Amino acid sequence: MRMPDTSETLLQVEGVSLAFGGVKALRDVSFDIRKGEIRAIIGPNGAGKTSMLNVINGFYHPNHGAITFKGRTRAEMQPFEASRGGIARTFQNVALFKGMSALDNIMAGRTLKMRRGLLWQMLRYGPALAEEIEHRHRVEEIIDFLEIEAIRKVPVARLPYGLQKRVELGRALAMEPDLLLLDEPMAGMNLEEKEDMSRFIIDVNNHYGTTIALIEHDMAVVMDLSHRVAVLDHGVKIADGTPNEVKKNQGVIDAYLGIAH
Amino acid sequence: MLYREAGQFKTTYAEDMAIFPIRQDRIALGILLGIAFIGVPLLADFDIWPFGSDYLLRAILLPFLILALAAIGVNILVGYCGQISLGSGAFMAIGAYSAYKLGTGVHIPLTWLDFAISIPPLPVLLAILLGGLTAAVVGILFGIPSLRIKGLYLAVATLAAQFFFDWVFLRVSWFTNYAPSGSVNAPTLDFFGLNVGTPIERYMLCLIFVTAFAVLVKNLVRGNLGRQWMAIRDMDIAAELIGIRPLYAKLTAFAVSSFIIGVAGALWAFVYLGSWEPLAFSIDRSLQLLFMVIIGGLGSIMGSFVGAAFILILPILLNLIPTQLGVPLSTETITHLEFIIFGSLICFLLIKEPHGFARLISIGKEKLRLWPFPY
Amino acid sequence: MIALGQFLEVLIGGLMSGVLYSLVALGFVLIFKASGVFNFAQGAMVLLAGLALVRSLDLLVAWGFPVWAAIILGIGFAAVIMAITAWLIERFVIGPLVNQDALTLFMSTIGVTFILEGAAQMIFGSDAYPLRLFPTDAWFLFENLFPGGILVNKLDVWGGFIAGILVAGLAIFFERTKTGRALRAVADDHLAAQSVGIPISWIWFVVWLAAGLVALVAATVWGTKLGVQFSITFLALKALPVLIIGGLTSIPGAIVGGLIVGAGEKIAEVFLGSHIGGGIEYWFAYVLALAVLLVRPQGLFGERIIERI
Amino acid sequence: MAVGGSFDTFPKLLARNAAQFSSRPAFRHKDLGIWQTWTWAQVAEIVRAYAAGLHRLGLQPGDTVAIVGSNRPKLYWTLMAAQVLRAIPVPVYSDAVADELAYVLAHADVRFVAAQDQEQVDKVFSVSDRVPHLRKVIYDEPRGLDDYDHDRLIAIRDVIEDGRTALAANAALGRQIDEFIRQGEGSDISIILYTSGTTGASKGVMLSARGCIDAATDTVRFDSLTDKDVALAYLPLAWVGDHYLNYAQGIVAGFCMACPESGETIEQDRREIGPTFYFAPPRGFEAMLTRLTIRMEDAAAIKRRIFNYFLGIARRYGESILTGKPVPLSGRLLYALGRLMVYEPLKNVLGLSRVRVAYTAGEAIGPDLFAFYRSIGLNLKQLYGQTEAFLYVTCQPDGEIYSDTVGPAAPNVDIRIAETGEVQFRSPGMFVGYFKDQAKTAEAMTSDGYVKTGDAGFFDEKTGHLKIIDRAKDVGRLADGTMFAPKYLENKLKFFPNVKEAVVYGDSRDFVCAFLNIDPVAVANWAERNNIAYGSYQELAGHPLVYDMVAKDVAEVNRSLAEGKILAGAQIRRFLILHKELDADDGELTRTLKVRRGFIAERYAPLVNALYDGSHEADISTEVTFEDGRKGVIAARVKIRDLQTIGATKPLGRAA
Repeated sequence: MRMPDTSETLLQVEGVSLAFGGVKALRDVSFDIRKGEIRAIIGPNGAGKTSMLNVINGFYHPNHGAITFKGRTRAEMQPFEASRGGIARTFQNVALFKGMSALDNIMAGRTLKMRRGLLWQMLRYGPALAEEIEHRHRVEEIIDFLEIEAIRKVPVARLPYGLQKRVELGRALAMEPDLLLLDEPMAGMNLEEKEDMSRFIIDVNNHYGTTIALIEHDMAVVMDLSHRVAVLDHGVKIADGTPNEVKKNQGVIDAYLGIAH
Repeated sequence: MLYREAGQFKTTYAEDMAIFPIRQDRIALGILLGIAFIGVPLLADFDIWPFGSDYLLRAILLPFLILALAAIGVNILVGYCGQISLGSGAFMAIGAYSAYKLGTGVHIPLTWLDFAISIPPLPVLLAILLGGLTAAVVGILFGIPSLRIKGLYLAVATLAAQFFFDWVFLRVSWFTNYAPSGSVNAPTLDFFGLNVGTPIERYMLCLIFVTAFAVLVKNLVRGNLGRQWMAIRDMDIAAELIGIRPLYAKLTAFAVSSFIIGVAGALWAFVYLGSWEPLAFSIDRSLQLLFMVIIGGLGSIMGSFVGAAFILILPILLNLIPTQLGVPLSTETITHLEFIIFGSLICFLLIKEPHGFARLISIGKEKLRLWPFPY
Repeated sequence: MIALGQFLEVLIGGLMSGVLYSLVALGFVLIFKASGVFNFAQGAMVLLAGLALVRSLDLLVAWGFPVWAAIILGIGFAAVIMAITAWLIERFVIGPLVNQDALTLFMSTIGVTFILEGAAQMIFGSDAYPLRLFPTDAWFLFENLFPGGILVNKLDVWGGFIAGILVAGLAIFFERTKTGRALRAVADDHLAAQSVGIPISWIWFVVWLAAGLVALVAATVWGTKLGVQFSITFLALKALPVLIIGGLTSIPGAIVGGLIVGAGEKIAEVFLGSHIGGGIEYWFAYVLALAVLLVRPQGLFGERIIERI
Repeated sequence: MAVGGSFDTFPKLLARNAAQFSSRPAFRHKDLGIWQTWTWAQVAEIVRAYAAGLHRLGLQPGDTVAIVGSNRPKLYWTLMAAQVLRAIPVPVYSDAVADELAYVLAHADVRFVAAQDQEQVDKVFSVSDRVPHLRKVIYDEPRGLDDYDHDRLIAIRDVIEDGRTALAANAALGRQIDEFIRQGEGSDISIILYTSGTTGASKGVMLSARGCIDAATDTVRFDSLTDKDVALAYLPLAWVGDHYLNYAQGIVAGFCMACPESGETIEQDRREIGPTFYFAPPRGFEAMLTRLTIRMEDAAAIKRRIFNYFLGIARRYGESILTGKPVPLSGRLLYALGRLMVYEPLKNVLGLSRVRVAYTAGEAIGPDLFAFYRSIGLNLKQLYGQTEAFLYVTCQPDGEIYSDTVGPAAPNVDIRIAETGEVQFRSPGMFVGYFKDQAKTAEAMTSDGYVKTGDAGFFDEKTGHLKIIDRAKDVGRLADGTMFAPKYLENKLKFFPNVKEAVVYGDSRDFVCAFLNIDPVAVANWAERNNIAYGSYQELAGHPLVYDMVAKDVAEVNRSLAEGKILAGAQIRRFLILHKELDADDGELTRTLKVRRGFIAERYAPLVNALYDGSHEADISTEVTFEDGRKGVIAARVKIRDLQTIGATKPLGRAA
């Protein structure tokens, strides 16, 4: 698979700590995500991976540390500015809009791109209709890309888990993000679904050049997917580097075998 | 069974995104509108039963149309945006009274400046729409809490609106132009010179309002804003993370919803009641509207109509049927029966079919489309 | 001095009637704590209990039972009615809706409200029925301090007294008894509760029963005060703001909230009403609640809500 | 429609359509959620640009262009563009494995390959070392191909764009393209279709432009197809069926070819587009029927009752009404009601409501299956043909439909039956020869220029229609020389629901005998209904009542044989029901579930002997492989049943 074309840093996390009451979810974690790469954050369950994502897109606000995104440093992200700034994400346990069709779910991802105001939408005429159609077209491209034509108009609640994950990915892609956060994209999938998903992730990275940061606890999947891997364990970063480096790292091995604890 | 969809294919997104993509549906709708706009007036004109007597028009169709409109408003807030509201009645009242004030001329004396703000009586149509606008503004104000508080808490916030405005219109006699009885009369309904007086004229007026708003709202809910509302309803966190601003989504929902409810309120007062007092918009009205939406179908425009129809017709049936059977019920018993039936129906639907009659209808339609197959 | 005396009188009166709100609010809290259900029907339950009691009393007395016996039997009868109601609600409404979102549950209780109101009036009649369980005359205190003294309704004192007992009882119930502790478990997480081996349906039945009995108590006091009639449900509705102010999950909250609302609206009525037209108590509680919501959504005694994904 | 002469090539016809049907739809493709549509005028423009682009890439007249992929407008346009340049398109089955692909590409020495998507491109590159002349691979769908090296790879879109700009830039190129079209002759090889090689390596069937067009013209007139018609283009590009029914007829008649969105949406797409001309192989129709029966099983009881009742009505009157035979008024009324209640909705859901003409071919179709579709008012007809004939040899005209014939000779086709019983024909569409294979071409033709079909058949006296009975080489003769067609008999037997498999013997014997397998499901149901107790399949198979029932079926077959005199002599005199099901695991069936007559004869030799030595039962023990792979031996005593043959001349065998 091709390597990222630049070594320019897209997002930098420095010394981030996060605690809920007494529980320390993250302790002084630092790492960076480079433009155009597929970056994996792995670790055993409860290592603080999801918390990390939540910090990055501003759902949690860290107690210490700084986040630099596209050259702007801040103590904490706000969900809205994150999405505005081009950070999209999927969720560990799918967070789709249950009452809506796959198509509408993905269309919803276009919200930020749609300009027409309330009155135009009411009339749904001229510019408003044109805009709706334009975005429908973009969304259809994504549907085609993810090969979910057959379920386009099915309410997502009725879809099997694997497809729901795909729709969710589609919704994230619809935002045309610069940084795509995937929270355990392959959790609970069978082998075939996993292979499909990996293919999509790589294609997204190639085709749209999207920078991807993904979380997995299953190491095998990640290793042949990502350019660089950071390993968290109990809220602490214990390793960071290319898949091969990480594989060899003793700390990682222990963490996964659970010797260290 | 009646559907013949083979060969109905879409070559443009516009066609594909039409409200009624299936030809047979369009035909059915056409017929319905034909009856509503042409059939009914003709029948009424030639005094043909059941339209000969005004009863059907005045006592059933008129309230049906207006309450359906109000229900659409409520549905936007509750059904599409998932924000519970027990204050709809208050917003109908706001619409009604501000339309009344604007229709009869506003006079605010600022004695200490020995100066007074005066607005001459506005044309009825304008008054009604501005009445809706006022309701929208108030709606936004009472929507603001919804940004910090969710679900149940909001219910109380809206209750606050309900009781506060009940009181305002009861006690602040400025709104009633100091009418001693507290009850007020609508200005003459004169639209661009033609006076709307007879039941059939009133019916047509409301029909036009309802149709227009139904279309506009339908456009809204299947557009970007509608998707934002539903996104907030289904999973507000995810919605926020894909760039939907809860502030904007919720407040627009409150505004649009209140506007429509306000207009409905104005129509209710001007066109249906003619003269009214605050009681007309009590919490009972709010609950009634909520029921229409739940029974008819949360998140469905058609549902709003179905719900309104059901809630209006049930009592009539409760009155009619036993009488026909020779065991007439006392009005009291009927009211209580109504209560019980509505209540049970609400519970039943919430358990079995949270999307109300509208869903049942669309399921039936699906069955027809797939006939003779079950799926 | 007169002003102060008047103020004290109003304040005490307010606090006392606040206690009545608290009584209803307690019912809400019970159910909300245990099942996360925001029970709109509490008011209707008060009406039902009240009607059941007053009507059976009348009947029994008419049959020539001695009053004390009639009262005991009547209360027993009303209690049974409430038990049946609780069972029906659990069995046919709340049970099937387990694990539904709060909004659905709430709306279902609105449904229940209508059923109860309809049924109650159909069965027991829909007039206003006077109830005489407690003395309704008043004491005049501190006549030496204030001319005319301060008027205190004995009924209000009774109310306060009963509320006190109830709260104590509930506190013991929640802390000491197995079921009580179970209830708290259920409130925290249904699955956990089931895994502990407590049948959730039983728990909920108990909760609704408890709420029903609280409603009955409330009914005795209110009925005595205003007569048992439909409008009770609206007064009961005031328990909602009371809760918001006190915090949905807190029993003391319910009490304090009630007192604040009671005193607040009386004082507002007396001291503001004169300026902006009477009937402030009609909305005061709600607007106050709205204000509280904006400042402190979880209420005075409620726990903070943390969201997760 | 006056074709031929001036319109003797597809490019010329395309030009004609652009003028004649300019704004009528030529192609539709469900893509990005809607039916993208191209009119004939647009297509002509695109193809012209495409041709220009290919020309600039160095595609020469006579070059071959392979086309690998499923039905996509761009791939059809590749056919057209190649033909414009007088190059020869060579469609290849998209599911061909690398080796098959390699063979065709190499044998056709293709210089260009048009591939649908990444998958096909990968396949082509994987074998490119075996394809010396390969210059460029052009592709339709870009996804996944971004970081391939693009010096041998180019997107069709880009080729067309390039051509378009070039055309705009210099008029000379335009004239050159037009010149190509003008020079095109009817004798040009218009396409090479590789027959999927059942026997040996596949052969490239060369078809001439005029041949294709004349044949298509005839059948277009035969079924009166017009530019108002729509066909769902879902058959494999490389199969003669698609090239004839959709491509050739489409261009000749100017009707619209609609390409489905993807494999799994065909059902949906068929329903949306509602084709008016439809083809599916018998197993296609069978699958459809099975699916709808299964779906109906989940329907509410009342619905099922209505459904079955009206299907009954349809069985009774449907065909007669369709073929215009007299039907009692009551029947007509009930049928009309049935149309409203069941048939029309049914066809609507299946997307067949608008079908005017439907064909099936390729293998024999079960009479019940055939009757079902006709009875619900689908004008389903059979045709017989093969790639060498450019599909049509015979086809059934409206109103003369029989499930067991393939119809009279198609227009301008003459057919003769060789004394060997082989069907031979001459037709307008008949092939020019096998590409680079004179020898095989010679084999396939008779000295007087007829094509040997390799099928044995005869003309049915009653109808004058051709009946195909078997592959010629399988047709045998009884000792007395009467013709005997095992497969024909077996098929006839298998069409009975109770019979699962049948194996018949008789070649160079005195009379015909049959091994039968009962259908466990069907017969078990029957047994249940008639409460017949049985312990095992073996017991059921041996049950006298089962024998009686099956005997009726066999007698039925004999009766039908007796009607035609050619096979009247080959009636079944004796049969037995095997004690076990024939099974591929035991080598009794091929993996494609065809019976292996010879092997079975050896394996069950004692039974065969018993059949012919007149004994009425025989013992057999055979080794079998169980589900779990264990081997075991089952022994049985199998009964043999004699049958009275109709109009039988000779006495029964040498019965002891």
